[in-house]
Amino acid sequence: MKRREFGLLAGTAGLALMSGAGRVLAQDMDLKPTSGETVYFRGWNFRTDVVQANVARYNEAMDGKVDYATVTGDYPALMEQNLMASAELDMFYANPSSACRYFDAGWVLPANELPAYAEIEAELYPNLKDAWTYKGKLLGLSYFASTRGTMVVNRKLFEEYGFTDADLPKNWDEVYDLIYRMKDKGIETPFLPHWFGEWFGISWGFVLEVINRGGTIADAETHQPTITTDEDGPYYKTLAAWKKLWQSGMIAQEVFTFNEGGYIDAFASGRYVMSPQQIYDIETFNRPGRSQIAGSCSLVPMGDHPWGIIDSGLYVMSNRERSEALTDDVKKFVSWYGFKDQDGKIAIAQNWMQENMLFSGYKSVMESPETAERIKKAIMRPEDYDAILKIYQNTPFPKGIWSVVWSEEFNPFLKETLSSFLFDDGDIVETLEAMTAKIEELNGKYGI
Amino acid sequence: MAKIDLVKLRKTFGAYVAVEGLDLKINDGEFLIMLGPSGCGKTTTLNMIAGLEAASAGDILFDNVNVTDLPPHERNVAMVFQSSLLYPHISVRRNIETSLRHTTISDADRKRRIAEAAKMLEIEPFMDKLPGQLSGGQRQRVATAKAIVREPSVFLLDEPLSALDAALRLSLRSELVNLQKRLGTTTVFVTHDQVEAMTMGDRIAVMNSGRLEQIGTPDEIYNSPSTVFVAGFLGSPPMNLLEGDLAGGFFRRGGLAVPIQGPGGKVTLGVRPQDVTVTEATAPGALPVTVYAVEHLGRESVLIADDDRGNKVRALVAPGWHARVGEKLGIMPDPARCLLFDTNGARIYETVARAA
Amino acid sequence: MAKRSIFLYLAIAVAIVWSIFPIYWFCRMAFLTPNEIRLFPQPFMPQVFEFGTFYNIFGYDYEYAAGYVSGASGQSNQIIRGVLNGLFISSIVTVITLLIVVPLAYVFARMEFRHKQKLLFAVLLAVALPPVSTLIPFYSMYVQLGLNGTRFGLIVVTLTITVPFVAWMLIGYFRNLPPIERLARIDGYSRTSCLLTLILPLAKSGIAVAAVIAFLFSWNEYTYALVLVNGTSANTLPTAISGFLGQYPEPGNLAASVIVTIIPPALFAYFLQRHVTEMSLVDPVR
Amino acid sequence: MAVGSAGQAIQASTPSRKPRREMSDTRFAFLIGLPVLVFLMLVVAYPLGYAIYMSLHQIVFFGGYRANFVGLKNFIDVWSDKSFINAIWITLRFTVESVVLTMILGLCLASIMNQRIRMAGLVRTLLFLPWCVSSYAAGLMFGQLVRGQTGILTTISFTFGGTQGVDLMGRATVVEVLAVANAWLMAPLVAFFLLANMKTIPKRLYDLAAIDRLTAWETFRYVTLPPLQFTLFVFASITTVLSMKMFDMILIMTGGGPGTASATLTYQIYKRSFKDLNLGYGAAMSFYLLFFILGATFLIYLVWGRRVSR
Repeated sequence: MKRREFGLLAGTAGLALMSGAGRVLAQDMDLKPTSGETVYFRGWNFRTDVVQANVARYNEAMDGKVDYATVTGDYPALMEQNLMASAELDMFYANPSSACRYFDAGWVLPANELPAYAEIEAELYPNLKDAWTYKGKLLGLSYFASTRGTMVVNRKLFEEYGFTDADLPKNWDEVYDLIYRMKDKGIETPFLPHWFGEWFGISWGFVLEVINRGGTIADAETHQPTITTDEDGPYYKTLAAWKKLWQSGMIAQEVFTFNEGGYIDAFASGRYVMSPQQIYDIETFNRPGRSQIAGSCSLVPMGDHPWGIIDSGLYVMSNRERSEALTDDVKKFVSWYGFKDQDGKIAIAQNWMQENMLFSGYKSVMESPETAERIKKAIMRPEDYDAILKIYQNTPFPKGIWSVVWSEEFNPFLKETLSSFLFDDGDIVETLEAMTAKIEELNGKYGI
Repeated sequence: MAKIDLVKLRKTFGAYVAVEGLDLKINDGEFLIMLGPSGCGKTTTLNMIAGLEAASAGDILFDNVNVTDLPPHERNVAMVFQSSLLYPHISVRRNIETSLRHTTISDADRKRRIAEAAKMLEIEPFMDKLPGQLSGGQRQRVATAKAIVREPSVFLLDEPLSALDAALRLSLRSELVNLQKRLGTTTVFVTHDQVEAMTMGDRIAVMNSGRLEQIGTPDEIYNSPSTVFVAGFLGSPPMNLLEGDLAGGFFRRGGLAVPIQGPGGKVTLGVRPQDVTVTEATAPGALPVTVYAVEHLGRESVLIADDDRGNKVRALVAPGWHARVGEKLGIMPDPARCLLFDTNGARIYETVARAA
Repeated sequence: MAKRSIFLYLAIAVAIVWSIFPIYWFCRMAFLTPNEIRLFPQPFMPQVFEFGTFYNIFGYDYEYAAGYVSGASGQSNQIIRGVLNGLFISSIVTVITLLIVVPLAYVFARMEFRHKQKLLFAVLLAVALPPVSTLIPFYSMYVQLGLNGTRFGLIVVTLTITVPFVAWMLIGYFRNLPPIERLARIDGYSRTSCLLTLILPLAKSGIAVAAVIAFLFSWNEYTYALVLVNGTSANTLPTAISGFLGQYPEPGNLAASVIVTIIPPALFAYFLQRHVTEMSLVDPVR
Repeated sequence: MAVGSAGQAIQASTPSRKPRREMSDTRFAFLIGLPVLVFLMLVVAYPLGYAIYMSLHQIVFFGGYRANFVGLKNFIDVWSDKSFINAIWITLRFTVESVVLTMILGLCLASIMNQRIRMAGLVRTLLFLPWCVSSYAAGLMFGQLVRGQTGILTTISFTFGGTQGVDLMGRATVVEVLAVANAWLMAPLVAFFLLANMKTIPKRLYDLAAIDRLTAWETFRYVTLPPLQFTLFVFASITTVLSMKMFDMILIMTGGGPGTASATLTYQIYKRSFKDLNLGYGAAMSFYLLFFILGATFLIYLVWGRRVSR
């Protein structure tokens, strides 16, 4: 059977189950497109089979004309090109930091414009709503909200070398202590750092560690730099720890050329004991037949501080020139896809939870019994369920550098600066001062 | 059949003058050889006759009709190219057929002509082969068949034998002459090989540096060269050319004294190897030389010797003749057979040989 | 003699391993189970040879003998579209390239005319132009003309790569053909009919090689496609394939689709290898 | 028809002639070549002109599109950019290694294919196979092959009792890995042209070499190599150009990394133009790259090509 048909059937079946008796006919009419024109939906590459099935379901159920395709490569850069060129683009994936930039360029139609805005606002967790709001506008609807930098543990190797829960670190300082202890016990590669080659690799690795250690990098409101060169400060300590780790020689240089797939697969190979990963990838690591550590991947519970930062994706509406009828259709599709379908269910978000354990910004998805069941299925130990929820609910968002127009310019700078800091044995204070200078330069450029 | 007139023909490539002021009459049915070293303009002239190259100035007339501006195929010429060029990707038969593309003869005629040509040149066994599968001699025959099948008014051959080995060249030479005499087609044959020129041509046109040096029968060209270039270019072994002074009834060069009357001054004396005698080194009036080598040709032998200025001097000697390398000898030209050329290379005709 | 042939066969073996091992090591993943792909170190060989990933990339589920089902890939639409677009675009590019380049190369190789050297230099300049430099200009030009995301647009851009390169190559080839034009003129061929009825059949090896080179360039073009047609209905196979690289890696499907990209050129290569030995750039020594 | 009596003809022989009824070379050449060249010029000249325009401006997208004329500032600024200087060295290293390796490999492969062997067609097809692989796929393949996580060396090392991954994706070796991959990709094409060339070397020269008791190396050096000079020169130029232009393989395989260890000029241009959206600066860099490419080919011509081209 063709997978597309299969997905369609499964989707329809699931829909029938979920819809039950609470079917509201009026809403059904509301979400049907009227213009007859095509709505263009573009996204990065993640489980395109699921996305395709979702879109097919919309087109089938709502008689829609949604064209979906992926944009591969350097996603933010390519997207910016497309937006600049007013390419055919109605709804697309974006990280909040990119979305801010697009918003300032005038390419974004904020979610406040949606008829269901009030309802959406009420559904969102406050910390996420805050992360996704820029200049008083909600930039888009929740695709996923996750914690990047959750410290995952390969229990198989961990226990094989005689470590127990008592050894689990409570903060980043203890992480490094543990790494060297593991190395001393004979584990060749105890740790896989968040240093891979994507645009969200090493730079985000730095941001998440600094934020976890209590830093902010830039002020959340004024965006002025807050980096200190104090030796006990989060910035200095992070770079000092990195330098020591790099010079210990236990990190292979290949890590810098991994894409995210390589980064995930490297940990799934069971070679490493600990690594900061995307929270939902614990499902990937524990999936039998797809991972060498299936059934033995656990996570480090929240200790003195949360692990990681919010990594989220939004469904953003573009502001390109199009007919009013089409704009209405776009709003309907965004609403259906990013929030509730014709049956009043947040079906797509729930589907992502079932498929890949993508967390959502919506309370009713995260707190549903299906979700609890799904998460419990993907974890190794029952206590991990609480650990996951606790980490997720406490994850910070680096608003100072991500809710600002220059975010996507600062990020490549950070990536380059950090890798040359390691490779060229850079001076810690100088490196931090360069970051401060860059933020000041960018603030100057945009008059902030 | 045609007679060809070249009138003040000139060809330049940019600043380079390939052919300069060429006047030449080629008689109907004649086998004319154009002889000269490479770069002398002989192939360019042939190409102009064929129409492959446009003349920069001057005219070409076939039977008094000006064809200077006609494209090649309207001149009714046939040409055999260097290395017997054929279309490499089509069969021998089709190669020959292409010669008849622009004729209006009937199919039967066409077939007959091809069959005749094939028979005449004995190429029937490989009519359906590709040129690449043939030997050099076979290809040459095919190229010739391709040329004659058109029954052209002029036959043009551009060094067709140069890529073949010596034995094959010898037999094809006579074949070509025989064929030309049977067909009676006016033929222009370009070569740099003087033996080919001597043996094949009714007349030979010797060219040098884009100019015509001399035209005449092989006998005239050989025995009465009009320039020192022609004298030196023809003949094997080549003519001995000795520079010296003509004064007081004698040509003198070192010890050599040849009794010849003529206008005084610096001249070049030319004498063929068969017209000298070998004497003692001390013989009065002889050119003193040192033996360098003796080549035995069977019917005769050639003595090659160095004179006191380092020139090679050749003399024909009897087949049994012997000399040691390094031996000192004298060379005495036959005054009656000597030719004199002035410093410009032109022949001095007003000479009288005296008895020694 | 025996020693020499042992040495020779050893050299052949080394050369073959060198040539195909990188391909093997990657494409092997198409036959590894998802679990084996995540092994460290990687296994030398797959345990079973089943073609599940090939079903997956073209949109079909596949049940392995071991009992598990690998689902159809979500990229399948783009892969199928990529194959069709790729074949379409590459064929058109090949035909147009030949139509343009064969006469051009012929003229440059075998005729003398004024400004020839300057024009040749212009062709050389076009060869030297790095795609990465013209990417932005093309992009903005295409946006203005509405050509981005169209197959026509990609065809035009690809021609700017294939035409100069193939021309450069064919000029050298045509130079070495025997000078049959003179013969043809005696036989009364016009220049055009000489080119069409004599030179083209004579040069068929060179033209075949040129066609394959043009096809390969177009089939494998990635940089322009990434920027101009990625994510649109005109996407080609390379951009569709890079979809397997992203955040949710599918190395098995990636390897399977790389195999798909190699098949058409490999078939060409097989038919081509006998022609390519005639592609000498220098005159044969007689 | 230009027919007349001899007398008339002689009068007519003036330098200015009637046009010949056959088309001249020049006219035929222009008839065929001109439309093509016009197309090429348009499609190449527009982007080139646009790139020149960009390189002289600072282009801003935010707050509406603006292009501020800055003269040669971009061209001057790149020289104080460390990443540009670094990229020049990396490009040079990558190009020289690629070209030398490609030539050596091409000669080796061609020499092997030139032997009388069984199943020659199959062998040739197999040896030709790398050329069918696109540069992005080659990037994928070599990335997979040399990375410690997935590579063959790790597998071999573990087979012989090793416990550590063998990773060549490090800063010390990454350029060499890229050059090897590039040479792997280009060598078959070079090999086939060399093979075509070798087939034209008369066999009697090898007989002569055998009579003179030359060693295999001497035979190669004095009999095989000299006639290949021209082909080698042409392909040294072509591979130089292709190597300096190489982009997608590097993007896919290393993304310029680790750090900036494999950030060639093409990669820097892509990064400047596409990631930093500094279009003017990127355009200025790309002109330097174009000059380097032309300069390198001209240099090869000067030191080598002049001697061997006819």
